[in-house]
Amino acid sequence: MTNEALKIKMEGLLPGAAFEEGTAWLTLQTVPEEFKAFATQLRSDPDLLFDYLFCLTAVDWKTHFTVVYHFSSTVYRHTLVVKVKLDKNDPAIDTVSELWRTAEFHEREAYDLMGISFTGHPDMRRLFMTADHVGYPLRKDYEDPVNMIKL
Amino acid sequence: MISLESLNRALQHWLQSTLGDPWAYLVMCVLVGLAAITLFAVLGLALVYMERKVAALMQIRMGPNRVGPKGIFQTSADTLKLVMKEGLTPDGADKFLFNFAPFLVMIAAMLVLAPIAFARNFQIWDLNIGVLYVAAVSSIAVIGILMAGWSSNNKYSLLGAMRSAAQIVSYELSAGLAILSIVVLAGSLRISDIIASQADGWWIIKGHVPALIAFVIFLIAVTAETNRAPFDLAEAESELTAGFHTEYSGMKFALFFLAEYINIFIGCAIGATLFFGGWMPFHIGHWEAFNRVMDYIPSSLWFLGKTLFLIFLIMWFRWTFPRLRVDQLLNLEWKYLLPISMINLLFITLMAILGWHL
Amino acid sequence: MLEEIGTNDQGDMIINIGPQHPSTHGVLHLVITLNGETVKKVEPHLGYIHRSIEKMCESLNYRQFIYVTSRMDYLSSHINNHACALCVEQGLQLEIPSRAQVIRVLLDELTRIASHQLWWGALAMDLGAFTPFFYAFREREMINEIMEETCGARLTMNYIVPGGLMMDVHPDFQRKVKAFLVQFRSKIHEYDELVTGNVIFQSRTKGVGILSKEDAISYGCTGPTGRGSGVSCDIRKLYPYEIYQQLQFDEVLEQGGDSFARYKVRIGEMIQSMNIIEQLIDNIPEGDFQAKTKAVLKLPKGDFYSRVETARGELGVYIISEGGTTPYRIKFRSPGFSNLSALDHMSRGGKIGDLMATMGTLDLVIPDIDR
Amino acid sequence: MFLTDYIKTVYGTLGSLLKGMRLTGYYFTHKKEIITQQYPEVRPVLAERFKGEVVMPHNENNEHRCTGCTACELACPNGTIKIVTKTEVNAEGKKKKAIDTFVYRLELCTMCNLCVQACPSDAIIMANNFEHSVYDRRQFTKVLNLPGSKIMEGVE
Repeated sequence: MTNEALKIKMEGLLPGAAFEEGTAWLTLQTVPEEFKAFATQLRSDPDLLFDYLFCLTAVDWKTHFTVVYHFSSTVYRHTLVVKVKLDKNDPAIDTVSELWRTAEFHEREAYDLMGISFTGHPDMRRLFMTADHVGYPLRKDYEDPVNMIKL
Repeated sequence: MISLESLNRALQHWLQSTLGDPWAYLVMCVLVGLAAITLFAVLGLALVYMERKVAALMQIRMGPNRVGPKGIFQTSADTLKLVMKEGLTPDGADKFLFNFAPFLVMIAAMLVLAPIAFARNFQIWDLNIGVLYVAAVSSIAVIGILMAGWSSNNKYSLLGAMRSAAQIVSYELSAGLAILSIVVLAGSLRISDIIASQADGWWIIKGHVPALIAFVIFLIAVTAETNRAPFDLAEAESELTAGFHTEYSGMKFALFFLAEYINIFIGCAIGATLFFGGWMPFHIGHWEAFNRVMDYIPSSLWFLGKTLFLIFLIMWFRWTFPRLRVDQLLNLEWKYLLPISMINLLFITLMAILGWHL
Repeated sequence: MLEEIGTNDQGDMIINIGPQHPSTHGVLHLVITLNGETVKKVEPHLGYIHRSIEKMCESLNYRQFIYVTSRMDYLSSHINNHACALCVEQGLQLEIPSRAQVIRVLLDELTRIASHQLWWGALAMDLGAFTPFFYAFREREMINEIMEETCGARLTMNYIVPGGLMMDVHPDFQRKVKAFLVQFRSKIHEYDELVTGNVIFQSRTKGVGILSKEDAISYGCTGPTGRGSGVSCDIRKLYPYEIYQQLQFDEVLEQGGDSFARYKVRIGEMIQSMNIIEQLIDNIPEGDFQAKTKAVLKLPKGDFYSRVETARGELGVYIISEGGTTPYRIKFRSPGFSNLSALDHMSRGGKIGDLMATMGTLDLVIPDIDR
Repeated sequence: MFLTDYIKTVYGTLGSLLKGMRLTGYYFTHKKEIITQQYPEVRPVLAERFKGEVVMPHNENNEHRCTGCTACELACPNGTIKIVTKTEVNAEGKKKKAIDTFVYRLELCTMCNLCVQACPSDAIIMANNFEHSVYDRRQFTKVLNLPGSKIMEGVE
């Protein structure tokens, strides 16, 4: 599916979505409440079949967080980027680990480094840091005077 | 001509004439013990050096070449290092068993030395069930390995020990059957008789294809019984770090290491005795002239040469093959080696009855 | 993890494999639950070599951050650098001289061969055969020497800069690469004799660590791991970058999904990489090796994503720029991370030895996973 | 048939194993294939581009080419280089900036070559020396300009 066709399809699926302009891949923004149902559709809709989640990451925008999902389909070879805006103080979103198994690790990574909690994740623990670590290293306001060397 | 046999006889004679019967006997015992220990030490060093050189050459490397000419003192230097290391005993270990296990393995290896004929009439104890004795005593070593694995209080060690037990117990069978096939041909369990029966040609040649099959099975079984690659599951370093001797260090580790090489030597010596005639020179039927020429080479050299050749084969295996998995190891024994060696034994018995062998 | 040592309530043994273990190749820590010899569960504990490269890159400018990525997947460091440079060039909309493109691809493929050679030796070592390691390193050394001559380093090359290459190739480059091809083609039969054809090796890898096609996609397995399960996921074919579009090569696919299939994919890839090199080595175009760039690079505001095929699979570089000289956020989608997540699924029900074979054929590089 | 399959398996197994043994046996008997380099006795031949450490070449008059522009310091990702400048009065009485010390911390250096690339006057180059081990880590902090050295004539 081309980006245009994908965009029309997406407008049908998610009427409130905002699209970003000037990106190579169709990029849309949504809210966490609508995301889970939307993701399920992406995975199962026979015209879409986004079966390959190749990147999942989170960005700290100081005022809020976004979780960025890069979906691709191994059948149709189209790509979609979904950005979900999360609250600064309580960043939480539904897990997609049962739809894409790879999300299990990627979500743990995002939890560990960004502090985003994925509700419904089977094993929400820190992945890289020790269990008693305080703070989330990839956040912009993270300070660690011992391990971070400022040049 | 100076040979081990004449030296031995001269020494015995001199002792008897100077000390009298019981004392001479006692001194002889002490001397034999000392000789055995010296042999162990020298063999251990030499075989480790040989292993390292063989491995290096197969791996397009040079191997040890810094300590002494061509690195021949490398293993001595390593031993020195091991002696000086602290022998740690883990906190949760069963102290007595943990410290006793390496000695048990070593004692078992030493006991098997008794019936081996190193040269013509040069044997510690030529007992009438020599081969049976070897098969029986060599399995004591597995108790030591089990002890080491259990008492270390380490799960890697335990897994290694369990693997080792399963492996040695099952490979005992095909090794026994392979030995038995030669016993059937020779008609005796006494080692000197078996060697004497090969005066007109070794069993590997006289016994045709069945003897060859028995030899291959014996070699595989010996490799497995000595825990060598490709059957080194008990210490499989990529799976169990070091298996049953994970927790050992210093001299106790060295004893395990030494025992492994002594076991290889003994296994190969038995193989050489059964299939290649031990110290018996290469004789062909009734070619008297040829046989006489062969007799000029000392019998001890014949024995050593054959044993080293077999050891080399086992080393060659180690540096070529990947390791088997534990279930494949048992499959190999129970589905392939055991049935083949049983049928093979049947053939050999038939051959012995009908007198088809040369 | 002291509380996890011991046995669980079902009486299963729990063993820590790693972080110091001969076959975890680095500092991977696996907590495995064993029932006898049978693996019931594998749980990776990561982070022993986590340096937070993503955070480091946020304070480095677009020229500087490339060198850090060499330290991610150190066996295909050149390809990592390539991915980063591609992402920056995408943002700057730079046109790369064709000479630079060809040389980049050539070195990519050499790196891929070197990485697969090391993997081959290490896999054999995991399975208990020591000798192949040395044979693999003999040919790998030739690649390393080529790299040393051209890039000045053997492992962490840092040869790529945004806009092209840091310097031109060494005059001896073509001759040496050709010599390597001749040597490697004459020695590749040893790989078959010593390992591929060996019965013990085959029985250790066939039917071991099976990953179905659906699972491979779901777990995001790429590279030889994905292709061993029949997933067509070669970025060089699907989303060609640089000059891969014009090259003749096959995507090596195996349907087995077991360790042996993954093994065969990698062996096939080495041959395909040699084909690519052979097509290019005599056709390096003349010209500049570097495009003209500004002294200070500034990416426009926006998101940039580049994907390349490293020796382990798909490497994604995701740069979010706020228009400054440093990335606002950078994310490396590393292939090993996704491949590792499938390890638990693949090794359940196998023996400990199978776990080693599976881990070996996943070709894990721990800094790539931990980043 | 079962029996023929069985025999075939045994035969094939032995064949494949012997193939491997032939290869290792070949290398065992061919000493010329050995690739070991006897390192301390036989020095490795390093490529001229090999990045071992950053050095500042001086000519026979103890002159270097560094103007103290700090381009390398800015280019370095790790803060390896620290340049301390001083003001010098030259023969014509003009004040001029020059380097006092060029501090190079080898333990931080990743040999990325960015400083050499950044240098406008080719004052620093990568040297081939790779044997960096010392007993005291303070020795890793090096001053690259020799004592009493001056900037070369004509380098701006």
